[in-house]
Amino acid sequence: MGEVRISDLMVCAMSRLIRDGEKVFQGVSSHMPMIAILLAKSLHAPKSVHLNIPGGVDPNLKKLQRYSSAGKNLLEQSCSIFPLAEVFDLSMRGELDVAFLSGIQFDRDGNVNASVIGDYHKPKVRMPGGAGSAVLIPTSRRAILWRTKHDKRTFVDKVDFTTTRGNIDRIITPLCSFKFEEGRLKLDTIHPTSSLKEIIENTGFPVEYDEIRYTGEPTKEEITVLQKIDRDDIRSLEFQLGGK
Amino acid sequence: MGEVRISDLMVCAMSRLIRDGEKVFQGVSSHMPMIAILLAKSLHAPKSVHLNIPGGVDPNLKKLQRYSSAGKNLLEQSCSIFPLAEVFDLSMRGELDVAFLSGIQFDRDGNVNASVIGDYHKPKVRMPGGAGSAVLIPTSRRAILWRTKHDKRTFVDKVDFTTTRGNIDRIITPLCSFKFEEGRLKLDTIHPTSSLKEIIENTGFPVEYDEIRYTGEPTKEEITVLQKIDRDDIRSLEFQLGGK
Amino acid sequence: MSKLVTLPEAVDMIRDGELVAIGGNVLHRAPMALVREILRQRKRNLRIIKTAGAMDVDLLCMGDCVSSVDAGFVSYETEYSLASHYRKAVESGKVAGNEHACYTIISAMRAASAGIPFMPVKGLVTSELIEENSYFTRIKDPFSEDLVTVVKAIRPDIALIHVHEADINGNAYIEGPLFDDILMSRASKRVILSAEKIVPENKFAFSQNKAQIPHFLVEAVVKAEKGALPCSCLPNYDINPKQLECFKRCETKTELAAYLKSCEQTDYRR
Amino acid sequence: MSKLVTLPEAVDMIRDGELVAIGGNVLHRAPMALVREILRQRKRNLRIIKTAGAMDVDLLCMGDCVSSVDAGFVSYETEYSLASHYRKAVESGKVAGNEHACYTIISAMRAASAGIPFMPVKGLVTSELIEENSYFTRIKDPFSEDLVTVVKAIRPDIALIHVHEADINGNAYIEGPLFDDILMSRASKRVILSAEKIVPENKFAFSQNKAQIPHFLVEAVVKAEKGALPCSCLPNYDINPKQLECFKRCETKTELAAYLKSCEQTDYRR
Repeated sequence: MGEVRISDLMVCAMSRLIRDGEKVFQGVSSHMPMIAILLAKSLHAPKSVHLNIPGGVDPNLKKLQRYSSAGKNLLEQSCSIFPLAEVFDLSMRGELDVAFLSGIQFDRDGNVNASVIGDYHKPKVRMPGGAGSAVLIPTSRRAILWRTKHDKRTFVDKVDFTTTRGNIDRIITPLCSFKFEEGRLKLDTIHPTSSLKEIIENTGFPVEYDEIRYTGEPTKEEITVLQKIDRDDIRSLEFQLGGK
Repeated sequence: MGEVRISDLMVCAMSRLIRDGEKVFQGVSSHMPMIAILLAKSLHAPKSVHLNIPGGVDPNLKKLQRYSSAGKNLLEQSCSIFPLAEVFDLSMRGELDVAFLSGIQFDRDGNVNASVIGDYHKPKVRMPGGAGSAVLIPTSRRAILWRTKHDKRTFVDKVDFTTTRGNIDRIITPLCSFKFEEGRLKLDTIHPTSSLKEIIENTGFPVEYDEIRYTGEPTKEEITVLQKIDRDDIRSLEFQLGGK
Repeated sequence: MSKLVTLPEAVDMIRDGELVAIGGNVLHRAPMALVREILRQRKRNLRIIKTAGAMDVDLLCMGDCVSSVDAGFVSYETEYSLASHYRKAVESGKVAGNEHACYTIISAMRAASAGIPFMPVKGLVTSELIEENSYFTRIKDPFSEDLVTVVKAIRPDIALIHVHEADINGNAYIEGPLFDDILMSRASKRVILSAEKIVPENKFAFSQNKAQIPHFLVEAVVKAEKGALPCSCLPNYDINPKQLECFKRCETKTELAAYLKSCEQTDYRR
Repeated sequence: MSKLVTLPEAVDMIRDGELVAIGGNVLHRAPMALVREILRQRKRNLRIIKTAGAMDVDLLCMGDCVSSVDAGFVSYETEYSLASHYRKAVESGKVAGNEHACYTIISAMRAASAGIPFMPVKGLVTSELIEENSYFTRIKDPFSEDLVTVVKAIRPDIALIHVHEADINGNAYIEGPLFDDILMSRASKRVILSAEKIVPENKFAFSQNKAQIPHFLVEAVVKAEKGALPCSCLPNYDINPKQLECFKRCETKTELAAYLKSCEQTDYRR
């Protein structure tokens, strides 16, 4: 397979989770999900609905902004405006299908920490904040999480702080995809660029799985479309900058 | 004085209560207040702010709608849009200066009934509903009420039902103006077309007053402006139709 | 897949007993074609939600379609006087008149749109409305221990909204006063639109005027030119006093049937 | 009476210790000229409210102007990494970082704008944020007896909002994304605007684009062309990476002073 890039693999994995017709939200600092949504809309889920912070519904993005996934370009040629506050409301009333979110620590029980490392009131590290995670992970029908770091400080036995927990569908990492089933995180698919051993070595809780399955490689079609919608390879930015 | 019309007198009395710079709301079925606001803005209170249901702030009304005080013409040439829900919010946070409202029964203690005659759950008469009264009378800085009927069924010893009570400034009737002071309704001014005797005879509670004062007649200037802004004499509609 | 349906098909989606929110305000932009079709299809026990209603609520009451009305105001304005059929229905006990302020309807729909069970309302303070109606109550503000009135959320099953323009996907644009229709479209489980005009699918994408109601909230769109008559839908048309007075004169079922019949040609025009 | 004031006059209206809401979102349409002037005037103990902040909050923290930050997110986005001054200030205990979701800031401002003391929030369910922060708590829904999380109202003393156009009375128009600025203008006791352009008084009256912020909510207007730089104010201009990186490199007070100095000519231009 040779040339598979983790960023392409992760974006494709996220994209394939979007089903046609679903209402899908991406927030701030979310280039990978943004590109995953655009990819899904170009391929298997043309009727999925792209929601974002500025509020352009299904914008026709001619050029991505390198420094932001919440800019004015997300209004381009959209038919209607449905901004952040409305997307939140939509999720609160149970009608948001997919929210792409993140965190800095995850444990086996599905707890998500987007707040601090260390003591909450005297933190060793204060994170930027979960933005949407705290309220969208519990209320969206499916929360798809991504994280460009997969190590024992990220996937821990017990999170330092429970910012939230809820309807986690998948967590996509550079090594694998986790799913949340029967109240715990289980290995879903192993990326072809990784191995079960590598995942176990980099996960702070026992890695459980029903069967060994692999994440499908990006198809030629997917790569072609990716190169078209993301000419500047913004999907790899999080890796170039060493994760968020 | 000869030719003083009650409708002109009432509209002028309402208009004079508006102070320059105040934010003033008029709602549905409210032609007289609407015209009173326009009059005030033309004369002594040019910087008062006209708020209404469709939301045109300070519309430049070229023609009044005979059948509605909540129509699209209230958006004409307004600089900004601030519709009903926002006006309510403004009042709730204590920033609405004047609300023009009504009711069907008022008692000496300042209770307002806009709901029913008779038993609440088996009403003899069900009224249209107070629209804004129930929440605006308590929260606007000054509620100015008007009613084109002044009789013992309107000004009663005890209202059949307390829809609301609150910051009543004045109640303008065809006979007089009441003010609310020290917890009770007091006669404020007697219209020149009426008399203390007539007011007493038509009021269901003892008429109290500090001194005998008369409502100022409409000035020539007021009448001239009224005829300009309300060419079709819509201000007299409530009288022609026998009150609301 | 187009959401364009005929007027009868749209109203067929409304089930007896449902909580139905009606857009517009008094005589402005009420979805009258939809309302008339509700009468023709003899829907029953609808529970109506409206901030300030007029002929729409009156007509539904006359047609025996209604079991309750939650509203802040139901009346024609000054010139066309009271909503006599609504009034009679409430006074006779046939219809439960659940009295609100327009603002408590708004607050209750805001609660529904945010998925919360109730909304505090500042303005409802000294009022027998609180004691007499089960949808109001008082609770303690947990931060100050002060009492605050709250209204129960209202989540309509369906909203009926008349708009100026819609595309076949359900994106819709209202010109001029929005009243509480945008909120209503969010608070309701399903939205049925009637539209003066069906516009091409890419119209809003290339226009300054974006749809205020996005397609994914909308279940069905009916082409209904003049669909608000005899109410106004400005700037397209103002009220039609003749038709309004014609209805106001109706007293018997036969006269009502004749009124409904007289509107069929306009209502059913595609 | 014109509300037009100079940048120093506008910032002079902000008192130490006040609750200050800042418009825009991350690097978009933040009122940076106003923020820089706050540093120059050495305001202290400001309590900042923002849904998603970036350089604005970072700069205010570096300038020692802040005692607390209530926000859902404070960071530059992917490319410009973390808000290191904010972070250090919180980690050292100098600034209280009151953690919210963006939505709980919105909910808290909605409460303030409706004059109510708190707002129920559906989404905050299993979260230690509720136990650890005094502005969240759980109460019983009086209608169902279920528990619901509520957030305390946030009523900023002052909102700082950068707009595309304003007239001298304070009517203001924002082009493109509004973020949460319209809500913020309602929730706050006073509003100070910086505007790319001062337009004639009758401009909005004759335009399709009505002011979204009406004059009576606004206390002062500052003419501030390029007033959002180095943040974006599209379509007028995108971010200025050079100036942004220049600030990101600042580590000492001297460097900060030099950065502020370097912006004076633009900031003070009338």
